[in-house]
Amino acid sequence: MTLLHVDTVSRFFGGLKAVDQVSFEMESGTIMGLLGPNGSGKTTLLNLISGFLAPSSGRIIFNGRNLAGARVDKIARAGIARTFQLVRILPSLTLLENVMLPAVFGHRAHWGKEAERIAREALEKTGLADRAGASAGDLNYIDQKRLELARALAAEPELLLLDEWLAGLNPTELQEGIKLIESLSGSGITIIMVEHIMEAVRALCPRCAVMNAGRLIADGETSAVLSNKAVIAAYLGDAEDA
Amino acid sequence: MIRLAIALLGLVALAVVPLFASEYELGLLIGMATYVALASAWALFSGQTNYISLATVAFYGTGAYTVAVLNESLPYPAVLLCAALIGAGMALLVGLSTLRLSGIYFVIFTFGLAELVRQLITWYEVSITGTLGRYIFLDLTARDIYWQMLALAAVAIGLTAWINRTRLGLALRAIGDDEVVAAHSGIHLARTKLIAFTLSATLITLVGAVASPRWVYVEPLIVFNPTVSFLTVIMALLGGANRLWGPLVGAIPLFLLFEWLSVNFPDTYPIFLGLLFIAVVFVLPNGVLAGLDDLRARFGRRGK
Amino acid sequence: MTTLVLGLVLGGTYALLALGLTLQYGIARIMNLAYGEVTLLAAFGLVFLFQTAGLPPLVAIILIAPAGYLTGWLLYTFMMRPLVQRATGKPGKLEVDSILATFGLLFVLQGIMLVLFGANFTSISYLDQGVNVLGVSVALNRLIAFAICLVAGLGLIVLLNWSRWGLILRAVALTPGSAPLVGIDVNKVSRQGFALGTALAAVGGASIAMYQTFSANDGVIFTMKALIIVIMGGVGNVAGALAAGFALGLVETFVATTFDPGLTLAATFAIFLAVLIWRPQGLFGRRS
Amino acid sequence: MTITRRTTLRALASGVAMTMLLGANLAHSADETVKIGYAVAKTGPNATGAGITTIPNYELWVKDINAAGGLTMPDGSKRMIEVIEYDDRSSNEDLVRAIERLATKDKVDLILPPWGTGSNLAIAPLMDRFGYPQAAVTAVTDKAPEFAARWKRSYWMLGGGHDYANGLADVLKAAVAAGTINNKIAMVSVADGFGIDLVNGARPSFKEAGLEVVYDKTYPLGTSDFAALMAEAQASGADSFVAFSYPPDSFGMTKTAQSMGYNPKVFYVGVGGAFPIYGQIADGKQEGVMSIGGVNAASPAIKDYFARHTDSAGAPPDSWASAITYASLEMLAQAVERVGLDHGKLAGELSTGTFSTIIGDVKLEDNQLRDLWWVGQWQGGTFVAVNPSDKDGAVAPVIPKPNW
Repeated sequence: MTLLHVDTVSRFFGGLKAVDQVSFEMESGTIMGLLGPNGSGKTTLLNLISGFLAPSSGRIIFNGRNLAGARVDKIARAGIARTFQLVRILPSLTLLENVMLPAVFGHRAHWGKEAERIAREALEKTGLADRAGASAGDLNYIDQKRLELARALAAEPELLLLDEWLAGLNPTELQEGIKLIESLSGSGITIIMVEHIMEAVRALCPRCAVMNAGRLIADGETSAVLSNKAVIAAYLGDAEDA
Repeated sequence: MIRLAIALLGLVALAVVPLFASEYELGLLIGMATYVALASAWALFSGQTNYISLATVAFYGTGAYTVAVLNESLPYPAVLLCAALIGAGMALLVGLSTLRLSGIYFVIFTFGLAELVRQLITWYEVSITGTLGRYIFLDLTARDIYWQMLALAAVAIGLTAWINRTRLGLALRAIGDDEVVAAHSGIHLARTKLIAFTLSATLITLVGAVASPRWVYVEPLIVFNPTVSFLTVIMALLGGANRLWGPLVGAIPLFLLFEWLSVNFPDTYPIFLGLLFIAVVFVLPNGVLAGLDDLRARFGRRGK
Repeated sequence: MTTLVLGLVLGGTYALLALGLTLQYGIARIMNLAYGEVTLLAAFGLVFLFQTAGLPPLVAIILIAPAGYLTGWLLYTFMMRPLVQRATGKPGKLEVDSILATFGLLFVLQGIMLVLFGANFTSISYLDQGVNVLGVSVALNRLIAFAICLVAGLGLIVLLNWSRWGLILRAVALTPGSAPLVGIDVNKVSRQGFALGTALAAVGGASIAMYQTFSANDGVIFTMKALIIVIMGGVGNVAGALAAGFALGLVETFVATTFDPGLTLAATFAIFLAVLIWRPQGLFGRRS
Repeated sequence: MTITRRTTLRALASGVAMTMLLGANLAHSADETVKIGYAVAKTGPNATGAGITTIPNYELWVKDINAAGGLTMPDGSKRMIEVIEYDDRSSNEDLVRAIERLATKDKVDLILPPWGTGSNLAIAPLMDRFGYPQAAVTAVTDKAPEFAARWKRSYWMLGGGHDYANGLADVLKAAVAAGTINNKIAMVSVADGFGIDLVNGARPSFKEAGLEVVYDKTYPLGTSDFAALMAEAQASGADSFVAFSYPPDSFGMTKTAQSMGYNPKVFYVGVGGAFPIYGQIADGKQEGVMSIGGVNAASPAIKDYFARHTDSAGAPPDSWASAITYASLEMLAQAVERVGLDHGKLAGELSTGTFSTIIGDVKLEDNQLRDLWWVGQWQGGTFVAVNPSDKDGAVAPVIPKPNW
């Protein structure tokens, strides 16, 4: 079943085409890596899907509904959750409250014990359960990243958008992170992950899409895509990021 | 539950006090209740969301003016109801048009709003009705006003406590921290802010309405005095605007201090007041309650 | 024609008043509620120098400007700097803290002025004769204030846009966070910006003292007007402040002559609020 | 001093009663003071008015009384005045509380009124409840008769808007009849209590006097630039310019008129026109400017008062409400001397007694002072009274006003 259909979506900033006529589809329960050099439009594409930005043209059909240009909270309630490239947590709230937010206001909108149960479960999955009552502002960087993922999970999303969530982790943490995403994918959540760490992409994503200068230049089976000439050319142009 | 009982007991005690108080002490009580109500109502929206509103006096003055206009044509409870409705209507209108402003722009807008309302009322009264001052001759004793004000203060604090336990409270706190995250969590930003802003503004309008019979004579310059907006903000922030009892903790000592200074240093009190203010900002940056918490934490640590 | 000339002259006063505030907030990020009090202090200073030392106001202004700079420098170093340091990494914190601290400062300065000068109206008569400008009679002292405004404003624009120091100021104004990366001492620049803003406030106050009656309680009015213009012009935007000042002067004069003088202030605020809603970054501000 | 037989008798009778009471008191404390309290604006928008008209007169009076050994009691003994003063911060809420404090905590013997119409109205119900007499001096209101009836111990001593407007209409009508000016008037007013009261009085009374208002605009409180307004007034073809304005506006208009060379034959400004500082504002060219109020400049009592005020406050008083403020205090002192400090008796005496003051003999009519100057004019460096023209001490107006 097609969960997400991005249909010739574009976004311009003045004269700059940040996302240019991008189209792809995703089946429910699949996981896709979104690659490309810096400034190629990956984060902008995620912002369009999550509603943070409105597309200049095109349709984003999710579960049969066109969500292009809808308000962020409406899209969130439709079942799309995300993490941010630069971590965003709510520092004055506790961990539990941070995570309860999407459980309460998100896709399934629980309240009371049920919301708390879901939030605790999400904290459990990300290894933060023992600090549920602590203030989020006191967390270190890695734990903030975990908290962000926990928050995305507590939304019980159908589609999860991860924006370089694995960046900045040390090798042990990276392995844990990969396992975590693997288990999520196994539980039926559809995932798009923007990622620079090829090891993770190879391990997690059977399918890959590559963007360059706003356009989708490749989309298909990961190993095939990564050996695609256009993709290699795109990366060589910006080698230090690869 | 015990806390609730203590709070209720305190409320009853406060309600009985005027039976023993002198006129002047009653005046002080009214003043304190007024500012506790204002600061708590203000914090209901601004304390949680960090949107610093200087529109307090726009609503406060509107409440007073409503009483001044209607006090001879309607029974008192109906006048209060009208004031509440007008305040709510105005808040909705303002909220719908402004809540996408943030930070300093919101502060300035709300300040300008108070001035605009004052100018428009002045112009209307001068050009259309041909008068400016209005009289409020209501048969209310200082005690009546105190009880009403106490009730409003209790409602403001009670409502805040209740909201803090609801989804609305959680949403407001999330908005105060990061609106982007709040929206991505599924919170309808505009609606959430609008509800809280309207509740807060309605309460503030009522405070103005209840306070006005004490002035007898009302004109825009008197009721739209921007100092009220500033004092409200300062009191709430002093105590800790994002805490339930913060506004109360800030309002009472500050109010008494104002009174004490103006009684004992009528000529130089602004200087003392200003210096004290600056001192508070430097010593208690997050409000008195947070300062107490810090102190407790420090002693606790030492104890261990 | 009358409307145009009178409006521009009035606008000049407004713009001059706003220049300092836009620098203070734009560069040092200090929302200075005591701005009007500083302006008044300079106005009283001018009257004092004129009446007791017999100094002509135009000479007095030359003395008052550096005194303003020094005052600003001291204020920033001892009062604002600790707040700025405390607020690093906490968005919005400095705004709240500076509003609170300068609110306190407002009371202190007002109290000092009340003790020193009393609550009476103060006014001097200086160059009060009319001058014919394009067929409209304008007071010479207002024209001088207008000229001071133009000189100060254009000077600032030139300084900010074509000097190295101006480039640094603008860098700090735009991205205080990344300015240190290119070796800029943000603290120093902020202090300079704040001090320069204070100096401008002083010059504005001194010019106003030449033609307007004022009393120790008028500070808030000055702050309000300046604030409106700063926001309309785009925070930290000197050219914007000039343009917004003139625009406001024209609008007030226009409303007064064609509609109803009773609506001038209401019109000011209405336009101001409309600008805020329509373009929160100001008429001439950049979209962030 | 003219004392009717009735008041003499009453004074005697109450004097006896008071002597007995005081006798008891004196035994208790020989040098007891009279506590007098007031709350006025020392900060905020009202501070300027209070600082010019109210506070210096209170201070002068207390100084004068205490220098003479204190307030004279009916038994001839003297008690020094002890002052308790508060700042109402120009806020009625604070003012009301200060009055409550004075009455119930400080338990002062007398309360002097605050500055301003709104302030006096705000405390009137309280003063009435506590029983203090309230001589509201700096309150201009057409509703004075109504208020005097509502609060029996309140006294309204500065007339109403209609009075001043009628007075001005009289002056202008006479000048039109004499052919010195045309009947056209350019009128501006401040959109605030005082300006509105006056302009509402002026419109009908000008019409009745056959004067035509060709320019009639209000401007908001806080306006600082009058160039546009004055330019239009100048273009209106009226010989008379009338402004019902507040001090900063009166000053601003004067300066604007001077700089633009606007020389109407009658130049009338509102509050502030009779302030001593006005001459300085007008750069010494105030000759012929009309304003509200006035004093009988030839009277020795007024001359003496001006000298003492200048001595005490460092500046001469304004020529409108200052002298009346001082006179109201003299009335109070004389009433105390006749009947003592009992509020009821004091109130009765103020209502019915005749008092000798710096503005002449004063007797209130229905608790209002009606024998007032409505229009004054700067002549030869003094602000003299020109209307009512039949009142003792009135001077003929100079019309047209000499050019700036």
